[in-house]
Amino acid sequence: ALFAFVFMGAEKAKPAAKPAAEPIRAKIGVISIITGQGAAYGEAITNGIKLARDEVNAKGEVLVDLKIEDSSGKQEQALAAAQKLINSEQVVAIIGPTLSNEMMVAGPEANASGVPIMGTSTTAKGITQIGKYVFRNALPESQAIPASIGKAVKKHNIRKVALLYGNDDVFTKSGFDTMKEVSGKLKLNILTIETFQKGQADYKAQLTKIASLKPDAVFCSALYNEGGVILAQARKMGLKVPFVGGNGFNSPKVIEIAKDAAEGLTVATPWFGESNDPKVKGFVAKYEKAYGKKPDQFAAQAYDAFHIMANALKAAGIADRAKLRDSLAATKNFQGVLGKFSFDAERDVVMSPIVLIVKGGKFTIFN
Amino acid sequence: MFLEQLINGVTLGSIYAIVALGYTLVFGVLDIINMAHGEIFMFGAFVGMLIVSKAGAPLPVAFLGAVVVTAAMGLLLERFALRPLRGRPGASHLASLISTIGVSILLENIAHKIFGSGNHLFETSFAEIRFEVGPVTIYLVQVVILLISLLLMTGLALWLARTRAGKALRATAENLETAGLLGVDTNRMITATVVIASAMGGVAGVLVGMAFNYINNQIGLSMGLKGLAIIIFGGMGSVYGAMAGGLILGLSETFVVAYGSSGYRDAIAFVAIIVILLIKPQGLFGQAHAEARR
Amino acid sequence: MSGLLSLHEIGKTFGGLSALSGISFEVRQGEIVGVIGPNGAGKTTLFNVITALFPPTGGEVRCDGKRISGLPPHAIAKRGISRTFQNIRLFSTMSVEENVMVGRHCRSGAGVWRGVLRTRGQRREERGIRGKTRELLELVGLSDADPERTAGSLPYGHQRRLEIARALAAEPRLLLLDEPAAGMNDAETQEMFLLIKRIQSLGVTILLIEHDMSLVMKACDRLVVFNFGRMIAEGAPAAIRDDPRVIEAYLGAAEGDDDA
Amino acid sequence: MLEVRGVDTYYGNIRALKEVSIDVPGGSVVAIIGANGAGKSTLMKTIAGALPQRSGTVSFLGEMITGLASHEIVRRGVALVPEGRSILSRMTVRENLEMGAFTRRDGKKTARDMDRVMERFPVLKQRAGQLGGSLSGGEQQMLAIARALMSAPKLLLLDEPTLGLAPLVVADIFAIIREVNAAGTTLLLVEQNVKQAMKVSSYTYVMETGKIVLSGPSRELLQEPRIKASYLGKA
Amino acid sequence: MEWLNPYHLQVASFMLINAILGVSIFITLSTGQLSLGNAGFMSIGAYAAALLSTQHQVPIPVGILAGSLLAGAVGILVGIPSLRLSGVYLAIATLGFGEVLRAVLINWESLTGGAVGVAAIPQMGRVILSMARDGGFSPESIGLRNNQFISLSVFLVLLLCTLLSAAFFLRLSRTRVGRAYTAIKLDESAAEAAGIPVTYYKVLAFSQGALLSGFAGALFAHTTSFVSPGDFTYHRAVEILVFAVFGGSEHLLGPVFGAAFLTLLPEALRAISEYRYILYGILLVLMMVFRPQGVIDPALLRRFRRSPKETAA
Ligand SMILES: Nc1ncnc2c1ncn2[C@@H]1O[C@H](COP(=O)(O)OP(=O)(O)OP(=O)(O)O)[C@@H](O)[C@H]1O
Ligand SMILES: Nc1ncnc2c1ncn2[C@@H]1O[C@H](COP(=O)(O)OP(=O)(O)OP(=O)(O)O)[C@@H](O)[C@H]1O
Ligand SMILES: [Mg+2]
Ligand SMILES: [Mg+2]
Repeated sequence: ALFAFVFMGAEKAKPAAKPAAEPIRAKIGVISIITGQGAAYGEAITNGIKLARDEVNAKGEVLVDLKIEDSSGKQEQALAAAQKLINSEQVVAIIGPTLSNEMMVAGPEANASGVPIMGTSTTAKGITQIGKYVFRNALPESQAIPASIGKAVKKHNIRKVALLYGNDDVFTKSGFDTMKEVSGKLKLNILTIETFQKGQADYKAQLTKIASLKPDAVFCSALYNEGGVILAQARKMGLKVPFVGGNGFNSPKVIEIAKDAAEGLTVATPWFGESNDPKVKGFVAKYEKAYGKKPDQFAAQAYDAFHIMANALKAAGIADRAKLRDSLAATKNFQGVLGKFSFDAERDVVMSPIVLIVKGGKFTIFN
Repeated sequence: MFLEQLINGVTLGSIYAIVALGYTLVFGVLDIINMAHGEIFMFGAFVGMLIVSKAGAPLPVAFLGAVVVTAAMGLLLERFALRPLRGRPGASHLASLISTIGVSILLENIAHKIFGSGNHLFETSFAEIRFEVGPVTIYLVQVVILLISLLLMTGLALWLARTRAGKALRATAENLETAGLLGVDTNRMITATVVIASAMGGVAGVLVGMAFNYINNQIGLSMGLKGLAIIIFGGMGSVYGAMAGGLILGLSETFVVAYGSSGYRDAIAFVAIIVILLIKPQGLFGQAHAEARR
Repeated sequence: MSGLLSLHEIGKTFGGLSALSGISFEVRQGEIVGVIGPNGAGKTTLFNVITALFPPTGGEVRCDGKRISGLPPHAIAKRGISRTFQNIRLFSTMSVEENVMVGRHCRSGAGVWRGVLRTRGQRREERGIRGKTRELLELVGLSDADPERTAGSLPYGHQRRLEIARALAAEPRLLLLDEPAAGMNDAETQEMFLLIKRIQSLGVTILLIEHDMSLVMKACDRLVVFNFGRMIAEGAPAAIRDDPRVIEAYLGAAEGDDDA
Repeated sequence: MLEVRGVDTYYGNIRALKEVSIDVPGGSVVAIIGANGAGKSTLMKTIAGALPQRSGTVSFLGEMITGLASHEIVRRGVALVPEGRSILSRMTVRENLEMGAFTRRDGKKTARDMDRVMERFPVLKQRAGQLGGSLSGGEQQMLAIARALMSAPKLLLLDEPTLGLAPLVVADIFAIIREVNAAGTTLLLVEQNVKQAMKVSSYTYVMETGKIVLSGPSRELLQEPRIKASYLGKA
Repeated sequence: MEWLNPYHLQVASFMLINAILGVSIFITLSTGQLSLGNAGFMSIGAYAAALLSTQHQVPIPVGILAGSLLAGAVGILVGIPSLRLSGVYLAIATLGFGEVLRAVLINWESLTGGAVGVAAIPQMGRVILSMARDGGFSPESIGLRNNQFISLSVFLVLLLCTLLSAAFFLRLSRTRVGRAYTAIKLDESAAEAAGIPVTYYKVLAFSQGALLSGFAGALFAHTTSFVSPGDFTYHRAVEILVFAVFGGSEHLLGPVFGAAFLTLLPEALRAISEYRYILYGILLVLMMVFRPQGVIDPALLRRFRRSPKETAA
């Protein structure tokens, strides 16, 4: 069986050059979490990408064939998926994978093979440093969190804080690192640092401890799934102080999960779903129509990522990996649902986050 | 804070205990660790959630619904994943372990298909009833959970030790062929056990929903792992062991967070079992089998 | 000169139950000593104590005058004491041949590396083990049995013989046999008797637990009788047969109508 | 009472019973003898429903019990004392005996039987609270027989009941067999203690390699030279 | 050489690493000890190799060796107290050991980087490529693209490692030591009475299993070039056991086959990715129902190996 498998012929690479008038045909790979833990995020991401794909293909200048592969949130699977996309599917570029961990494994492979790869949710440190073919359009926590903490501290006159984060996840861990750093810079008194683990159901022990220390605010680095529950349990047990969250907290799901308890949650993010920007409104409406729920930041980032990719393809004029990389790297002032977007010299995000606060069951601009 | 943490710990521990009881029962009779128990428990929680939050029906209906569904799942599990292996030549006890692992993977992914992977709100007005005792707030739910777990434990312990069926169950547990030759319908006994254990999982699922207000398709795994640790800690097949182990674990997890480092919260269960096993290899309440070496 | 095996005030209790107390006797080189007594008298327990499967609660066991109680079971096997079990304990899914080869463990020495590298010495040793195995299978009368057959699928009587072959593979000076003729009819018992005698003729000393009196009386040079964990008599078979204490506790009058 | 007709039983591909037919008339003691590995235990287990047969029929009291599960057969009044005792080692001696009476619903009579059994086997009385697994080999054998008696069977199948028992007890067991039979229980007995077995039984079957090779009234067979040669050790 | 697809080689590489893990659990199982600590030992090997090569610039083979030996040494430390345990007690306790170890990896940030893991571990294939280039060899000369060459060299290295480990333990199983293992598995006190130092062999097998897990872990680190605590969870431990039981735990080739097959399966089912784990679950149940002894068992092998060559040796 092994032999047959290895010797199965790979598809021939697509002929590269095309006459200018014809649409550019490209195969783009997506690595996302479809099964297993974390599939909630993967689902939003694939939804966002598919929506953007339909828009782009409808326009007809660029015709994209999506190849979506599941990673189950596992590094080996992400790597295998990347190899499959790069070598069997011969894609011109990859969007994904979902987790920073997975990118740490898939990124180097894509980079070595000269395939542009763009993370839409990989916010950990060191992602784009993997190599010059690695991009991301996810605003790293190191940019988002200082903004939200800064505003919250000023407004609520915060002096003493408690930190709470998921310590077994790269995303929440790097968010926490930033929170700690910013707290230090702002000379805040850190009363305690508490952690939780993925999939935990009960946060009462940590919250009781935090409550007993009477902080002015809780800085919480969590993804919305855990975050929403934490908020709800905190409020229920009478911990009423403001919560400042990371990027991952920014999802309508938080409000859905925590209901009233979400009031006062402050997050910084490029994604503001309640914005009056027609682009955003249009996206939200389409997304809701297609999938029956509101898009969150993961969906929005993936949606923008696809459009950035398509634009770069158009600019490159040809579905060629190296050319696409160069035109991607040159992306400046792209106007997406996340606002104005550019890559910096390190292929990392240049974007200014907005600070949001939950009020009346909605995210609103913090002021 | 101490009192509040104590209450947190006891609540968590009671739930652990009920989950562990389900494992213990099946292990005691079949010598099998039912790896699908956590997932059955998770389905119980979801059924309860659908009934309470989505259909708005009262809690007792949720318990009933969860018990019915999980019991049915237990029945199917026994019928299709355990019975065909029983007494098969060459079937090691590992085979049934793997078969239940297969079921657990199946159930987890089915749950994912049906319910998605996010958190679901488990909303009951009952869960809001609380009273203040001095400086501490106690939720009625917390008291109820403790009571239910104590009730299930004593009921089960008495049933096993005193009743005819209980004895038949223990005979079945020890030797299928012999029990059969003594007139015990072993298949029925085993089915009953798996069904009862699963139904208890259903009860535990609803309790988790009530206690923490949220459920997702991963709780089966995290609670299941704890349940496993507890039965080892308390001694396989021991009902009291499951109860004591659950409470000890719930309390130690809570107090590790309260007075130590929350980073080791999940590890504490396993540190505890490693320590206890080194002192008493059969677990806290486990009995060494009289192995006559002849 | 002290005997091959000597027991001094051996005691063993299980919880409150005293299974053995104050057991002292000697087994001399070359004899066959029978251990008899009612069910639950402590005979098997004595074997377990000698082979260190149970630590004694009192007293000591000596082999060649050197204390062996306290040594682990495998060390005792190495000193030359092997046994069979009352409930046959073969490695049931291993082949007939392998069972005997396992018994040879303490008389061979190739470890992991020599085994994997198949050094010359290791290969010679393996050949030796196989040769000895064939020899023993022949001795116990299993040379016709398919050596590839799993031990568990053998008929009961053959399993008994195989277990003896396994014990002999360790080249014991003292062989402990726990009811080797149990479940055998008179004809089969007779064959077992011949086997025991053959083993004795090879210079192996034997301690024999058996309830089949005809075998015991024929085979043994000397008997010790246990009751309730104590030794109640010791002596030549003929004397024991007429000892009223033994008749009362163990033999009963049933033997009277022998050879009807 | 019991009729076995043309029964074949297999272990995997090994045919352990080859068209075995026997009859056990009500109220009698029937013995089965044969060398090790002849298939005696296999036959007993097949009758008791612990092994599935491939072909042939078993009927008990005129009713077909072929293919019934063992607990069904027990309920009809057949009890097996299996070879190797198989007592429940994690249950106490008393619980073992109680399990013997599992199919019975007559509480009072059961209690009386319990006392009787305990008297019959004083060792068991002494060790009533001890775990079955810690008994000596012979004690376990007594427990297994006692347990079977607790079910007040109509037909008692005994597979080598004297295996490993002290001579005194062996005599006892045969006394019990006579007694139980006198009290109305039919017995099918597998024994290596050929002489004794044939003495208590009225009819004897001889098995060899899965087949019944010889049968007849026990008294007659005792004189048969073939029997003398191969089972009584008088070559 | 277009047919040489790095994707297929990648999957094959993971099959090989998992095969080594399958062998590792088989060894402990072959003495009747059910250890679920192999994911933990794997993490020791992986982290040791990763940290040695990233922070101390230790050459890859040395790092792999050191990682394996460290795992083996820890195996001895864990194996000795584990002697008191058996069956599921041992399984859960060793599973616990793995979970505790993972908590340590997460919390001991100064050494392990916590949840973020260790990145930029030199990847075997790329190192081999650069060494080849330094030596004046270019993959193009044999008609290979760079990434083909990288994947191929990883695959070949792993193939060699797998063959060596499998051959080692296959040979071992046919020696005096192997027989002792089996005897212990079948009946411990009978083995003891037959003169086998049970304690010694149980610890030996346990640490051999640990060592081999560590070896697989170290290879894993240099294959994926990244390790994090998330790689060594409960799931991994159970997966390794599934390899062994699915493939057959009575013969060394069973776990090897199980690992290869079950690694390949989800890949082959990519087309129906949403349902693949549902199918995987169903397959496990069906397999156990219809072939509880696993795919490969000694009876099957005997049928294949009719020639008496092996037995006469
Ligand atoms: N592991 C144990 N735990 C408790 N009691 C035990 C244990 N092993 C043996 N005994 C008790 O010790 C006594 C002696 O048992 P032993 O097996 O030595 O008897 P025996 O003389 O071999 O009898 P038999 O002839 O029936 O085999 C018995 O009463 C038995 O119940
Ligand atoms: N579980 C089994 N698997 C395979 N073969 C078996 C099994 N049990 C018994 N056999 C074989 O079936 C045949 C009949 O065995 P059985 O136990 O019925 O004999 P028996 O007459 O009771 O002998 P004994 O006097 O030794 O008890 C024997 O050849 C034996 O090897
Ligand atoms: Mg004995
Ligand atoms: Mg028999």
